[in-house]
Amino acid sequence: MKIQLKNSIAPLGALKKIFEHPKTLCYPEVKAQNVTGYRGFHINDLSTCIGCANCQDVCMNEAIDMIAIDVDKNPKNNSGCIPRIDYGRCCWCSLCTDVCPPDSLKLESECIWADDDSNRFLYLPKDKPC
Amino acid sequence: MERKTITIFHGPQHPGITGNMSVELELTGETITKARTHVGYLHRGFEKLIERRTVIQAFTIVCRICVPEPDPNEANFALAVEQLAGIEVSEKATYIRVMVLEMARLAAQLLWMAGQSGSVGLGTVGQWSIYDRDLILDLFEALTGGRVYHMYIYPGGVRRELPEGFLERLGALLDYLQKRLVEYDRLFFDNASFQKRAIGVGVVKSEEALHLGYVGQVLRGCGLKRDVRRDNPYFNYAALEFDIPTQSGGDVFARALVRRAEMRESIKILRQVIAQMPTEGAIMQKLPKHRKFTLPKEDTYVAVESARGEFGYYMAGDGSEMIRRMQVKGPSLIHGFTLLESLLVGEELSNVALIMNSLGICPPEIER
Amino acid sequence: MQNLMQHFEIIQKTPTLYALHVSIETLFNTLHHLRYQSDFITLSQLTCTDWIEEERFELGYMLTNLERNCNLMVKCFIGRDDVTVASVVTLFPQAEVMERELHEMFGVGFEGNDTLYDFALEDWQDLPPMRREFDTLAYVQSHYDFRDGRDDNLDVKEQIKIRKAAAKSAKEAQGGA
Amino acid sequence: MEEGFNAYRQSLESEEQSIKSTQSVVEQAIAWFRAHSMFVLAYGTGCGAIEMPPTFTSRYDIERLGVVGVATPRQADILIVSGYCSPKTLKRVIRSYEQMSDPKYIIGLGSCTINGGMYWDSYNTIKKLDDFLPVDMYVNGCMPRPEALIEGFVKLQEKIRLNSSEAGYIKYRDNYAHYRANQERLFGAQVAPSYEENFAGMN
Repeated sequence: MKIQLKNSIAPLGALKKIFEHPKTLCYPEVKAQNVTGYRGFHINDLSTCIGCANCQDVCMNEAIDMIAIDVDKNPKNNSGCIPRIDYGRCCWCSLCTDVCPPDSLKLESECIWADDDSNRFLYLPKDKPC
Repeated sequence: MERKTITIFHGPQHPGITGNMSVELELTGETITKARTHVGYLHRGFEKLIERRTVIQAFTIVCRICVPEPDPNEANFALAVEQLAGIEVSEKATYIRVMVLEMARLAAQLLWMAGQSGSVGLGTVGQWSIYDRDLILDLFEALTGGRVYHMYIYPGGVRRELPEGFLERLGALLDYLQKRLVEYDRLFFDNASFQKRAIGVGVVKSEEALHLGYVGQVLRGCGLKRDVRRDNPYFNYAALEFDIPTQSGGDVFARALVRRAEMRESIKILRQVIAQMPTEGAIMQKLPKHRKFTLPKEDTYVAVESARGEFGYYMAGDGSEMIRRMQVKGPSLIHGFTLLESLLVGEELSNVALIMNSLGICPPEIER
Repeated sequence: MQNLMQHFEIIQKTPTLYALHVSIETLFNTLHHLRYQSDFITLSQLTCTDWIEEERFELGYMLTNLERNCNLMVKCFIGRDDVTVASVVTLFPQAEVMERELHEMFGVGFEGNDTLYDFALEDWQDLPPMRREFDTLAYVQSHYDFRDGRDDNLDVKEQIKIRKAAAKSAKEAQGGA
Repeated sequence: MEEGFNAYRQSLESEEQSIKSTQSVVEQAIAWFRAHSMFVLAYGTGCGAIEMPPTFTSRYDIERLGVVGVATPRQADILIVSGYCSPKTLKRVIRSYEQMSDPKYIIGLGSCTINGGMYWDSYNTIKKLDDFLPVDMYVNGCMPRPEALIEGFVKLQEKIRLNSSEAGYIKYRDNYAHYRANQERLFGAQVAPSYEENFAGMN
C-alpha cells in the first residue's frame, strides 16, 4: 500500500476539537452522579432483617460476620444478629442480596471510600429502608 | 567487528507491555535473536478456587479471569452449565446476552485501540477511545450495576431486567460511535505514521496459522475466515446478519484493519438486536435447587468469540454441588508463547510493544 | 467424520463435539493418525481432570478441525503417580507450553518435552497445586495471615438456641413468680 | 451536613489551621509542592490496572490534580499496587518500590490489598499488603471506580500536606526489620538483597 501525503495531513483535523467544550468530569469539585442500581455499599433495613445468616452462607469470600446487636429492632429476628461486611473481602457480587428472604439487605449507589487505616474496612450496613 | 549479545527483560514493570508479564529478549544491537515469555505474575489459581465453590458461587469469580473483557467468561460459564444441566434459556435473555457480548466487544476494541496507538506514540487516540469506552461502560453500569465486572450473564438467563429507556440510550450511543469511527479512521488507521510503523511488521504465515491453533484477528488478518460466531454459533448469532472481515497481509496493520471493520460489524449486530428485542418474556430460568444446584457427571467444551478470538471452557461435573474441573482456553496462551516467541525473532526492540498489542495478549487469562 | 467413526469408537456429545477414549499405549499413534490422516489438525487445549476416587487422571486433547467448526476430545486415563506420557510436541508445537502447565499443576511428566521448567509458579516447594489432595485453604493458613478484628462473629444457630432457652427460662421465672 | 468526601474535607479544614501553625512557611511550601506533583509509576500489578487508563485520560483526567504517569521507578513518587499480589509479583513490586527515591507513597487499590479480597483462599496471592510494604492509602472496591481512585489521591494529598511525618517511607525506614522479616518468611531463600545499607546516608 502506498502512503499518501493526505494520510500525513488528515490527522491534524483532530485540532478542531480545541474549540469544543471540555467533557472531563471534575470529580472532587463536582459530585459524582449516582446511578440507580449501581452495586455500591450495603444497606440493611433492621426493622425487617431476621438474622437468618443466609447471606453469610452464600458468600464465598466469607466476608460476612453475624454480630450481636444491643437493641432489638425486629421482634422476628430470632438470633439477635445482623450482618457486618468485611470490605477487605467483599466483591460486590450482590449474591447476598439475592438470597435475603425479607429483602432487607440491599446495595446503594454510594461506593467511594478511601482510608489510610486498613483496620477500618469492617462495614456495618447503614440502617436505611430502601 | 564482534557483536555482543545482551539479555534484557521487557516487563513486568514496563509501559510497553500488555499487562503484568515479561518477555526475556536476547539482543544483538537492536535486533532480537531470541525471545522467551515469562508469565505467572498474575496466577491466582482460579481453577482450584472454582473446585471449592458451588455453581452459583463460582459464577461470580469467572469474570475476573480476563480483565479487559470479562463478559465472554460469563457467557462461557453459563453456556457450559446450561449444556451440562440441560437448561433452556428464554429468547429475551438470549438477545440480552448477545447485546452484552457485543457491547463488551466494542469496549474491548476501543481499549485495544488505545494500547495500539500508544505503542506507536499516538497519544490522542487513547484519550479519545478510552473516553468512548467509558460511555459504553456507563451503559453497562445502568444495565448490570457494575462498571468493569458485570456478573450479569447468569446460568439460566440474565440477572436484571433492561432498565427503562435503555435501548434508546444504546441506539443514541451507536449513532455517536458510528460518527466517531470515521474520525478514528482519519486520526489513526489512515495515519501515515501508524502505517509506516505497522505495515510489514510481525507477519504471521497463513500456511501454519491453522495448524498452530491461532485464533481471532491473527487468523482473519492472514485471510482465513474463521469466527466462532459463524462456524459454531451460540446464542442466536445464527439468526443475525453480519460479515466476517478479513485481510490478507498478516501483519500488524492487517490485524488493525480487521479490528476496524469488526467494530462496524458489532454496531450492525447491536442495531439488529435493538430492532428484534422481544418486549415480553422471562429473563431468568430459575436453576433447580438454586443454592444446592448439582451438575451431572459429564463433561463438555464450549467456546465463544471474544474480542481477541476463540475463548473456550472445558467443564466437568461429578454429580456434586461443586464443579470438578473447569479449564480455561484463552486466545492468549498460544499467541503469547508459540506465536510471540517466534514472531519477535528478527524484529527490532522498538516493535515489541507494537506486536504484543496487536496480538492482544492478556496475561491474566494465560495463567488464570 | 464418517470415515473416522469407522476406525474409532467416537461418541457424539453435542452436534459439534465428539469424544474418543483411548488407552495410554495407543494415545500417541491415535493423535498421529488424526493429525496426518484427518481434518483434525489443531490442538487447541490440553486438559487434565483429577478423579481422585478412582485413582487416576483423565487427560483430554482437544482437537479442532480445519474449518474450526468441530471439536474432538481424545481422552486417556492415566495413573496419578509417577506417570509419563509421550509428548506430542512433534505433532503440535503449541503443546509445548500446555504440557509445561500440566507438568507444573498436576505433576504429569511428558517424555520428549525438555522445556518442563517453571510456568506460572516461582520456586514452588509444595504438592502440584491442582491435584485434589492439595488443600489450598490449609496452605493459605500456614503461609499467610488474615487481618484480625473479626473474632466477634457468632454462629446464628447457636444464638437462636441460646435466646430461645433464655426466653423460656424468663417465662418460667415469670410463671413461678 | 455534607456526606462522604465533603464531610472529610470540612473536618480537615478545621484541623488544618492548628497543624499549619506548627509548620514553618518553608515546610508548608514544600508539602504543598509535593502534594501537587505526584508521579505515578506505570506498573499495573493486577486487575486495577484496567481502571487506570480512564483515570489518566480525558474522562476523569487526574492530571488536574498534578498526577502524571511515568515509566521508571527512579522518577516516580507513587506506586499503585492495583489489587492482588502473587509472591512472584510482590518480589518485583518490592524491588520497584526500593528503587524509587524518597519521598514515596503507596496506594493500595481494591479489596485484595486489604484482606485478600475474593482470592482469600488462593494459594498464590498475599492477603495483607501492609505486612510487606507500608501502604499510605487504601481505596475500597472491586474494581474501585475512577472516582474512588481520585478520592484516594486527594486524601493522600491532604495527608502529605498535613501529616508528612506519618508517611510510609519513613515507617519503612524505621521498621525495616519488621518488613524484612515478613518478606524473608514469605520468600525464603529467594528474597532480594537487603535494602538496609541504603538508609545510612539519609537521616
